[in-house]
Amino acid sequence: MILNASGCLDALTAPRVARSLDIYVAKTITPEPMSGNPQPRLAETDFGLLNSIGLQNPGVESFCAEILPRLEELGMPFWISVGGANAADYARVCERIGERESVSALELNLSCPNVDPAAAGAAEIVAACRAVSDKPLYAKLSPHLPDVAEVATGVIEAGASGLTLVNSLRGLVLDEWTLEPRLGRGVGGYSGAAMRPVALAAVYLCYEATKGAVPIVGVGGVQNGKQALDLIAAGASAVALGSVLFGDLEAPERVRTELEQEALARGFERPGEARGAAHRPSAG
Amino acid sequence: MILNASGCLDALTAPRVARSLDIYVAKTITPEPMSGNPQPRLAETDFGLLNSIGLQNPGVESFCAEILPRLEELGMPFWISVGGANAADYARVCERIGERESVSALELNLSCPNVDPAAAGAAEIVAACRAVSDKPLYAKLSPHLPDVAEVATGVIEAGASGLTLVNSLRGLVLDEWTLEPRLGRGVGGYSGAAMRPVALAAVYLCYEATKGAVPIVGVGGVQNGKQALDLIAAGASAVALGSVLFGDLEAPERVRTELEQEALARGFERPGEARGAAHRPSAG
Amino acid sequence: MASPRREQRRVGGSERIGLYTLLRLERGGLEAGLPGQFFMLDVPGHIMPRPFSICLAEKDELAFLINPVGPATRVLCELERGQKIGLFGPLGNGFRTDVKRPLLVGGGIGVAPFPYAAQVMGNPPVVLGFRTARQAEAAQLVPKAEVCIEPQLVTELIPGVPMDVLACGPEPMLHAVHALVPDAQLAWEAPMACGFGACYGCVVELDGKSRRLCVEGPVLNGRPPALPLIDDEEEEAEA
Amino acid sequence: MASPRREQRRVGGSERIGLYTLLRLERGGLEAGLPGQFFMLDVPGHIMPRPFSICLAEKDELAFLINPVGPATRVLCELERGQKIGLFGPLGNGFRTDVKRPLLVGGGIGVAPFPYAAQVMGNPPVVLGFRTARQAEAAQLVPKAEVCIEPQLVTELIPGVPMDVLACGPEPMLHAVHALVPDAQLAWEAPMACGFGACYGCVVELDGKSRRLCVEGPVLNGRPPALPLIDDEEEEAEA
Ligand SMILES: Cc1cc2nc3c(=O)[nH]c(=O)nc-3n(C[C@H](O)[C@H](O)[C@H](O)COP(=O)(O)OP(=O)(O)OC[C@H]3O[C@@H](n4cnc5c(N)ncnc54)[C@H](O)[C@@H]3O)c2cc1C
Ligand SMILES: Cc1cc2nc3c(=O)[nH]c(=O)nc-3n(C[C@H](O)[C@H](O)[C@H](O)COP(=O)(O)OP(=O)(O)OC[C@H]3O[C@@H](n4cnc5c(N)ncnc54)[C@H](O)[C@@H]3O)c2cc1C
Ligand SMILES: Cc1cc2nc3c(=O)[nH]c(=O)nc-3n(C[C@H](O)[C@H](O)[C@H](O)COP(=O)(O)O)c2cc1C
Ligand SMILES: Cc1cc2nc3c(=O)[nH]c(=O)nc-3n(C[C@H](O)[C@H](O)[C@H](O)COP(=O)(O)O)c2cc1C
Ligand code: FES
Ligand code: FES
Repeated sequence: MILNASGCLDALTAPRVARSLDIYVAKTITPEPMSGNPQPRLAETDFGLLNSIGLQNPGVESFCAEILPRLEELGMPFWISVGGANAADYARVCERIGERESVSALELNLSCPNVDPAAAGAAEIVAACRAVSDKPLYAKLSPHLPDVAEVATGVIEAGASGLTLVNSLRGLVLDEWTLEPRLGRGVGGYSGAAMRPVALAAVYLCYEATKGAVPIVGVGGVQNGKQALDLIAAGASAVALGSVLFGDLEAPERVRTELEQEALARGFERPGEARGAAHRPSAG
Repeated sequence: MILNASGCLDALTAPRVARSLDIYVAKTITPEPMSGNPQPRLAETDFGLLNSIGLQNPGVESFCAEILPRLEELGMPFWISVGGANAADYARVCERIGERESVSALELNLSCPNVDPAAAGAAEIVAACRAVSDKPLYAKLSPHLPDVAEVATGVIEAGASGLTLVNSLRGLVLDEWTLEPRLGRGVGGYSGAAMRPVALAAVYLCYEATKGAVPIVGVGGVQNGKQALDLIAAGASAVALGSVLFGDLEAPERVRTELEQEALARGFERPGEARGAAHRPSAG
Repeated sequence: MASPRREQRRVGGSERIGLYTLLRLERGGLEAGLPGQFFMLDVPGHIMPRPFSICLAEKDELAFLINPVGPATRVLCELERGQKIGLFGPLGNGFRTDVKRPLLVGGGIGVAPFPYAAQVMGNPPVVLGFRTARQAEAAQLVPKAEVCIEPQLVTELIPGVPMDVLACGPEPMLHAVHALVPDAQLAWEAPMACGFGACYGCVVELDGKSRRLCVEGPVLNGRPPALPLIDDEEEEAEA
Repeated sequence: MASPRREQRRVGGSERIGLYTLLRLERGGLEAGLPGQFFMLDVPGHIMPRPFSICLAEKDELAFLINPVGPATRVLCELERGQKIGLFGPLGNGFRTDVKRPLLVGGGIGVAPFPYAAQVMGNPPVVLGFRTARQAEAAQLVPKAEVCIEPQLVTELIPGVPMDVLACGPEPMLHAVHALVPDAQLAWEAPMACGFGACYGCVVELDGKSRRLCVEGPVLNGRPPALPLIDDEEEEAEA
């Protein structure tokens, strides 16, 4: 299953691309509107991309009034990513959006590198959301956790239905001459190929800790089918494409085809069969 | 000032390289001998290196008896990196090594990705070491902290004299065909060029939080003088070279020369003058 | 309008024009779009594609005028005949060209969209400002252009009579043009990673709200935003 | 012995020998070291250098025999005449060659150090085992070699009389040789990032202790470990 990573595709400006996904994930929505961070918000690094969008979004009310109806018209399954500054914020958005039957799941963005670290613990936020919504809840975790597997088991105990692993790293790039940060906000989210081994490690450790009991969306630096297969072997049940979409709108179809071929080449009839293969004791 | 990153150079097998540094940092020493992780311990990634050495070391007694005297013979300043499983472990090594006048400073490795996360908090470990040693204590932090600046201010309050930022990331690479982890231990430490923006961000945030009051050793992916200058501009007072040394023994001298040139080209008479330049409000 | 796709095209030629480089790509069936629209060009060795205005559109060729300001633009200026690069467009909202009393106003590399605009609009009057004579060489791409070089500013060349101004250039120039001609169509710039509304990197403040320039612009006060950018298959079939 | 430095050398030639490739580098003043010592070769597009045994040492040339088992070795096999690569060595402890009743025993790519060893030792008897006839073509590099192909194993070619064995090959072969000839000098392999004791990546268990193969080996039961590897300037001056 191929999804987009939250914040990396707008289905309303690119419906054809959204339809080429199995599930569309919307950009993170907070209770109140957020105008995001100052310009510049983007900078290229040697092996990835730095961004400081800062959860720009119209707020949950305007989202429900203006955007949700148009997402519903797409006629495809979609998830909404939920953000906030504390557990009550998250719960408010979940409650409001959870009313809509069209929404297949809620992804709790517990990890944005571009807003100040959420004061509340991840499990507390999940519990607050679980209390107000029956929808599947995916906890999207940061790579900046001393023990990601511990947090993963914690959020699952608190009611999360699945995990999304991982959000971008915290990164910085300086201007070549002034030596000042290239992003207006200074530090930003570091995504792309450079973080692939980091995402793989998080998926691997969380799959091990949860014994594969919950679905895991693997995210981070995926550019081709082999890299998607790696995430699945590490324990992902689905793969999300992020910054690769900016430069390649055909990526979902291409990655899906390549993934099937790469799985077949290694003796798996369907990519899903490879789930957790990295954990199996060697046959040889 | 150019140092080596702990674990990336053995001054006894490469004294010429060690002497080309301003300070030599020894590999992490624990109270008891550790034989480290199973083979394979190394794997190349697209933009970095994965290792799972696992703090292999002879233990503090054997270190003091056999290795320390030979380091002393080098006739250059050196630091010892200290590890352990809990605060008492760290304190024991600090106490034992702190007796030796030859040791200029102790670097507390609070962050090895290849041993299980230290149960004790970073500040607690620092306080325990401060209680038994008057030497300068550098706290080496992990990039896997939700709020690295908060931990940095905490360890300084607890008695750390400086910071070393950062240790390697947690990463995973799978075998191309079997899809099993390439490292014997599975997950390993991910170092090299890919992590450069992550190290820069950590230095930047900690310099900001500490207002430049303590020395910071910047570590992560440095391969040339411009990249060293970036770390200094972000807030480092010294730069350590890690995996670049494996492929380039001339790196310390080369980076030092390049660093001076790059600083001069930007109007700094000495590299040290550029410290914190990334934080200055723009002149233009 | 058909949905834009990422395509690979060969470099047909590349020539220095003063400080800029005119990069000619084989067109091979690509739509050129409207003057003021842009393409995202892939840059060998770089991760993000970069936005460039359509400068010339011939039957067999699309050309972009590139100012080498940084690493990616420098790579594009060094491309050689025969090399292939990816491009994606046309994107965004271009200029309204069916105006009564047209005047094209360009500053520096902001001249880029006007050779194509002048062609489409039947060679209307054009005023161009540059910082140096070397940059001003690019004026040769636009017939009938009146040119000034700093310290003279291009706004001094705008006549005092009401005209329908289309302008492109650095931010201070656009603000100055706006002050003189409030209803001028202005083509703005912002860093872009995608060009089709996916990344929210190109946001500018418009009427007090943060808006994506690649979706609402780059030409503002121009046509109202047209959504979706990456059309439905169905709409494509109708096109 | 002077301290090894990283040097750049031109590829003088590259030829296929069965499944392997003999990569000839211009020697330009480099020391060849002892048979069984190795060089770290930089690999274009790769981060870690890779270790290779000295295969041939001529006056103007050092050559390495390379088995394309993975991405980096494949790149090295495709290098072309005139390209430059970095190399660093000689490193590690080689074979003791001043033995009375020498026998060289090689398995597969383990033949690599023996052309040079045979030259230094005045063409002693050599037995080589390979998995296929294509691999066995590499035997042509060693004069007077007796060759077998699986299912026959190279250990079957070791005579029943006491000999001073120097062996290089896959781990199971080395263990089998050791069982037959307990004092054989065996050249082992482990993944290496540095080759000079810095990374602790190449550790193997020796006498119940974890030891760096690049420092204590790669030839074990051979010369005692010589520290430091990267000598002092002073020692260099003396050399
Ligand atoms: C719609 C649009 C059309 C454009 N058309 C043209 C064109 O026809 N010809 C042309 O030469 N350039 C054009 N540009 C600008 C061009 O895209 C940038 O100069 C280019 O992306 C810079 O890349 P770089 O890596 O070379 O330089 P960088 O190192 O990325 O940047 C160098 C300097 O330019 C600034 N910069 C980077 N990107 C932009 C940007 N998009 N807008 C403004 N400043 C930027 C940086 O902050 C920095 O100061 C256009 C931009 C937009 C948004
Ligand atoms: C001292 C020494 C001397 C050597 N001499 C030669 C030589 O003369 N000719 C030659 O062809 N090869 C030699 N090797 C082995 C060679 O270094 C490896 O085959 C090479 O590093 C593999 O790189 P790769 O990226 O192509 O393959 P990888 O993708 O890195 O590895 C392919 C396979 O080889 C295994 N492997 C990787 N590195 C090593 C290693 N160092 N030792 C054992 N297995 C490894 C991997 O686990 C994997 O199964 C030597 C190794 C050592 C330690
Ligand atoms: C421009 C940009 C905006 C993003 N916005 C969000 C967001 O709103 N919510 C979220 O959970 N993640 C957001 N992310 C993180 C991505 O969803 C993803 O976790 C990360 O980019 C790693 O994947 P990639 O390497 O494939 O890009 C954003 C990433 C980028 C590059
Ligand atoms: C092989 C290897 C061994 C390491 N051993 C240690 C260690 O013992 N103690 C420690 O604090 N850091 C250790 N590190 C981490 C480095 O000191 C450094 O923080 C990290 O590699 C990032 O720097 P680099 O990108 O320049 O390599 C090791 C790194 C590598 C690659
Ligand atoms: S460039 Fe990505 S949203 Fe405009
Ligand atoms: S290869 Fe680095 S210690 Fe042996």
